[in-house]
Amino acid sequence: MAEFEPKIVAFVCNWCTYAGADLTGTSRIKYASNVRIVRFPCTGRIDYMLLLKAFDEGADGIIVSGCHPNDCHYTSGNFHARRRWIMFRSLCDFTGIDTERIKFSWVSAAEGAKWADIVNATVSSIRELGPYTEYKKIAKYPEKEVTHG
Amino acid sequence: MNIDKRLVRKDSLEKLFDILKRNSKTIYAPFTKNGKTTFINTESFSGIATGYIQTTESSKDIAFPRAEKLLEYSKNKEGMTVKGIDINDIPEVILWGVRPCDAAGIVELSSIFNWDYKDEIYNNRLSRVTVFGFSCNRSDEYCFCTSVGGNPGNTAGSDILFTRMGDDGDYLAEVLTEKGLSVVSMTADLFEKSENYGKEKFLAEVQVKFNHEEIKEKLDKYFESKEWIEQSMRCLGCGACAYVCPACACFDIQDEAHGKKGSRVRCWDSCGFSHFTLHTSGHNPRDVQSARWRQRIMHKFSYMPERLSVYGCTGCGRCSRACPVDMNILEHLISIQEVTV
Amino acid sequence: MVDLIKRAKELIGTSAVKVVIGYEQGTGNKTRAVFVEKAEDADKLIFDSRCVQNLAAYVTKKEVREKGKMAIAATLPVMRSIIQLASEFQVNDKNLLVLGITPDSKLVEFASLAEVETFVHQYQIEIDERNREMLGKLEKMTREERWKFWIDELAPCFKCYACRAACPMCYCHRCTVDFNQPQWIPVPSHELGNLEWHLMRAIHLTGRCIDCDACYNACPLSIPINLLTKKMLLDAKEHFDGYQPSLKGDHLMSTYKPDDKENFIQ
Amino acid sequence: MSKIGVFVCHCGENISATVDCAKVAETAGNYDGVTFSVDYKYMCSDPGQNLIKSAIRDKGLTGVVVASCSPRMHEPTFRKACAEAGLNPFMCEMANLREHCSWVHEKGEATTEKAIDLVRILVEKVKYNHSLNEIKVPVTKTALVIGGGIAGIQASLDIANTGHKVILIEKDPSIGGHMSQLSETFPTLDCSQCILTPRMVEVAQHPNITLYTYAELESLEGFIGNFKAKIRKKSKSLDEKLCTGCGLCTTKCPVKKIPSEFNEGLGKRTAIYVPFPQAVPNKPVIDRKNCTYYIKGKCKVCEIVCPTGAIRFDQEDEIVELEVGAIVIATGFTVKQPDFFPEYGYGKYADVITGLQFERLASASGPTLGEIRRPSDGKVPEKIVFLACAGSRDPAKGIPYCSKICCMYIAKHAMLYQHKVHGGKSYVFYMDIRAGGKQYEEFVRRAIEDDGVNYVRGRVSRIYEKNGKLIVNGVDTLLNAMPVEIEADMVVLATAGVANEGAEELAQKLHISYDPYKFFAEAHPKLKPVETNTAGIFLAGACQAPRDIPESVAMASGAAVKVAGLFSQDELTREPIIAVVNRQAPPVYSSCVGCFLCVSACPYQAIEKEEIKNRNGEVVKSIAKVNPGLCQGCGTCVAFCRTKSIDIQGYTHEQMYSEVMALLNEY
Repeated sequence: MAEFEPKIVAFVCNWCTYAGADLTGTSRIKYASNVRIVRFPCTGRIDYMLLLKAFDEGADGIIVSGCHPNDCHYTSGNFHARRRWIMFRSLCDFTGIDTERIKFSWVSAAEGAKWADIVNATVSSIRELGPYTEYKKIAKYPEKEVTHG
Repeated sequence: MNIDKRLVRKDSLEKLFDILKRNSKTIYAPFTKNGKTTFINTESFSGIATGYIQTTESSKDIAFPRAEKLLEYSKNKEGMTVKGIDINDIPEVILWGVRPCDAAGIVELSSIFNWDYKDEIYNNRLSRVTVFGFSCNRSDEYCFCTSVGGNPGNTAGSDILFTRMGDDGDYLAEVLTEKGLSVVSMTADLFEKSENYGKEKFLAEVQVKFNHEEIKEKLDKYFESKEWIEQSMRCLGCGACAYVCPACACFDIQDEAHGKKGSRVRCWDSCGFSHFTLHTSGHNPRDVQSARWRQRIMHKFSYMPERLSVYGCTGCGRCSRACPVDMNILEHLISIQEVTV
Repeated sequence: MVDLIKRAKELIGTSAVKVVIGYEQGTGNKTRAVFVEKAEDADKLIFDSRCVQNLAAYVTKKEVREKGKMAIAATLPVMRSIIQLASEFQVNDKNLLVLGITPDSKLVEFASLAEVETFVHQYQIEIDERNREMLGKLEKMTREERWKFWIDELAPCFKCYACRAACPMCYCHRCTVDFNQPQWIPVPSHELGNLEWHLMRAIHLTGRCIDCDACYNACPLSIPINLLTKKMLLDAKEHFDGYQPSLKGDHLMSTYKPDDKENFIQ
Repeated sequence: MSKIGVFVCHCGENISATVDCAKVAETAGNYDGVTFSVDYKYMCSDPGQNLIKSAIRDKGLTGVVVASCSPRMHEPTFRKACAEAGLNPFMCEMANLREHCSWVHEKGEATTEKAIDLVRILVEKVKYNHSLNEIKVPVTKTALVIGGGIAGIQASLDIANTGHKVILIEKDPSIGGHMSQLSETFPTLDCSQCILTPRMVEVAQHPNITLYTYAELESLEGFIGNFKAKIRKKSKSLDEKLCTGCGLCTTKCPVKKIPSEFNEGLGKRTAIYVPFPQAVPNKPVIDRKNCTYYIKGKCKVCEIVCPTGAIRFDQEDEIVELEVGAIVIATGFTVKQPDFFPEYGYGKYADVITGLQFERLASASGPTLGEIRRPSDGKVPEKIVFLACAGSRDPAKGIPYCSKICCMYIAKHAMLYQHKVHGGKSYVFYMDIRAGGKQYEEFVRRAIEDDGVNYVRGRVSRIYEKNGKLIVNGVDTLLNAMPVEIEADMVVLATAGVANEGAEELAQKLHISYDPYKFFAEAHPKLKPVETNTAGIFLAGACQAPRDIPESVAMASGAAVKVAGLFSQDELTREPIIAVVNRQAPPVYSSCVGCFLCVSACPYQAIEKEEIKNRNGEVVKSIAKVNPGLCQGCGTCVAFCRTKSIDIQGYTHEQMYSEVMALLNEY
């Protein structure tokens, strides 16, 4: 049977990582095609609920990436984001959500190569982990009959 | 049908359980875990609770699940294909160890779900449930079944009602419905023919605390009373009372869309929630807790008897036990009875 | 609580306050909230070890606020909640007077919320032994075990929102779960809906929850959801400077330090 | 029901080489709400854009998705095209098929699949796009310049010369700043005051410039184009209209022994004084801390001698309220002062001085009229030692950064010394020589090669006095750390350049951020060096980091251009990608509960409290309100809001949610 192709969603900020990914393109660096980028103005805008939604809808992995500390286009959006990530990630781990499947990174507009590396690394690690069946199981709609007991 | 009374030896219950299992019935029975007794889908007889006064939650979940899919849809070029629930997907269930006040709730629920519109899914589910009632030989300060026309040996809603004769005695089984009979026919030798036992002396004592007729009378003139504000001041407006209540039937409909596929889910709701009556405009006809509390009482003791000629309360006392802030319905009903309008 | 009754009578008598929020004897062996508006009713007021409900949940309630200036019999957790609420502009010296009840059951009246803050800051928020053990047990589990633990624990939740209603910090008129454009959190109480509801709640209480256990005590099904907020409390200590409600408004999650430490961002 | 058009670009071969563009267009065409889809060789070309325009007109499209290159490249192009066809430009989204897909993946199904997904994401997003209009903010075409040093002067003149009003405030009695204290300037050795003074006079006389000396910023409110500034004009105890600046008072004032700030304490001044002869304005102020009248309640000599009766002992501070549209901060810097260098005996030995003090000694207008004489006994030093990096590049001293200007002015000082003291010996202890700049390296070489200054690469550990000499203990690292001891007559410390006292408070008044050393922070280290993160507030000169004159002037002109650009329009338009707090009909008004956590989260202080009042004027609710002038659209507040009451236009909850949905589900 065909190799498992992970579905990976990337939430990135417009000014650093999105631009970095553009640079990967202009530098013609090849990387795995499993990732789909969703563009945000700033990592500060990335609502953690969206990460959960991604898992709900069947994502096997998630990349969250923005400007390096001190480089935020809005001066501190990424600092706020970092605080939230620290707490959210810990809570996820505490409830048994697989934080191995959420890759956080800083990728600047100049780090086209780094973006490619991050994507490839994430894809291969998620390949190893396999499909995120645990979360899919509880989110499996509409196939599943919903009753208590 | 006329009630058929049988004797079931105390050690026959387990046999009964096993036979039913062998006939691939799903059995929900009460189990007690850190202080709370709840109905659990069980494979084994051992551990089924017996000494409990009341389960924390009512058993309505079986016929009226907290969250149940009503239909699935998927969009396509032609438009939309909709798939309803296949009754054969619904398991044949035995509800084991239901208290009479809980079983009575089924009667009240059914009257709501068959009032103006016959709720097919509810009726289908219920048609596949056989209720084994177990009479109460104990009660607590929250019980008031006798004040709302019930009693610890009430047969309403049960298909078979078991009453234990003495603390370690055998069981009197009153076979009340066709569903009940079919169980008996399946396990005939366990249901011995027997002379007519009187069960009353084995039942718990529950005093009548108020007169529901009188309450209804009062309520009709009582809409504007300050008492509602007094009573509801400490109410936090959560849905605990409604969700443990065997007779509460309010629900919400949610569409869960996933691209071109999706499903429509019915889930419990409560008139105690501040958003329950919130209009899109922002206007909220019941914008204070007192109005919502009044609705709860009115609905159960005035509107339902009026429209459905059943009360919306079986006196099980669950709401009072569950309430985080001691909103004791019995206390409040008594004070209503005492108020002079 | 003789002096509490005495003080309540004075406050209402001189109409310095319109309502005193305290505890009264409830049904059975329960105690419950009481709202004293007439001096003679002050005799209902009691205080003993059974009085654990967090009364601060009432000071943001429309019905109570409309009565006018409130006084509240406040245990340490209640006082903490009030400071957090004040830092979120929900209460102030104009609409609330705090009748503090010290951990050794003495009555202290505070002239201002600033004084309450000073009092509260004498005590660190400590997680009790039983829960510490529980948290430790969970930490030791494998991730898969923790997942199973929570899915099973949360399965019975039927979303009555008693946890939310009993929580002083859950005063929002429109909770995220009530927000339906889009419907962030599934309304039905299936596994997903339950998990995401409680995750969201824990996150929203991070840096705000003062660990009073009101949510757990209110839960009719005794689901240990307070473990989630307790964990966040420990993390606040581990990763930042810990959490202590403060009028300064330097909220844990809406502020940051450029040198916040983490070990997972590549 | 939305009518969306999907336009798939081949970008010549750039996309079509690896992506099956036709298939992308065809698949997209089948999605709900997509009424038109097409692929074309070059969407950005005129025919390509016309394709879009005509589709908008003919098919009445309500939304457009252009699947081509990065939006960072062509978003403006296609938005403009949409606008020209009568579709709101913000109803146009771009799917990045080139940089994020065709260029980074091999040809194949997976790549085309990804392209299709990327398009679908934007199709679902654009369904929730709203027509947005650019935000118009009125502009008050008056600039406030804070600080009258060379940067402030340059900025003021440049702005004023574009025809706009400028208000220049200076905390000291005269403008001129540090530059007016300097003797000569590197690398040309032309006289500082000779080039500065004309500029100072120009400021004073410029019809567009209002000058407030002895004045400081009290408070600032408002936002870009619409600031309200309160200025405190400290009392000069003088009626400036009457004063002719004859200077009689200053000669007659009995209090004559006050160390002169202008001369860095090397000279003396009177209590009523003009800081220096070329001061602008050239009118005195009374230093109340030292004036006998203010201390003892009698004297008034100045009042008696004043021919025009201009003295006003009872004069009070005056608060002036100004409406300005932009602000240039040019408050400069200062140098580390005594006691910071105990090991060098600074403050202990009169003849250990700072570079700035040396400037005064070397200046023709200085206390020694330009002769290099040491403070202690006025003797001409035969041996002089200059210490570079006194404090700078010294983490132990809390100043890890390089003060940048010292290498150059030390070379200049040594040079001046050699020119003025023939046969004198000068030594420079340095870590590295940083002479990056036009003619800078040559200048330093001249000092070493032509003027024979001895450069010793090494640090000085200690300076102490021994029979009238200053013993300088150092090492020469170029002679493998051989100890060096010099018996000097005078030592000059190139003390670190640091932020002004009170820089922090000023930054807080202005709502701008500052770095760990209290220098003001630029909006972007490379691309926005003169902007701050508060729109409409700009930086010039050494308040941002130590800067030399040409850099300060360049920055000032840069800031001036930013201001002029801002003033070139009556209203400024901003992208409407900003946060908004929802509003609803009464009795709800808004789902915001007014916890104001967003206020502490906002990097721009763009969120205010709005009090909603009923008919009787009672406050019924207090909610958050986003100031569109200040909001930069980062959305940090959005992710915070528990009630989801704040949303950010262009990246709304519904838009982002639908993107995620679209990405992971079949449509």
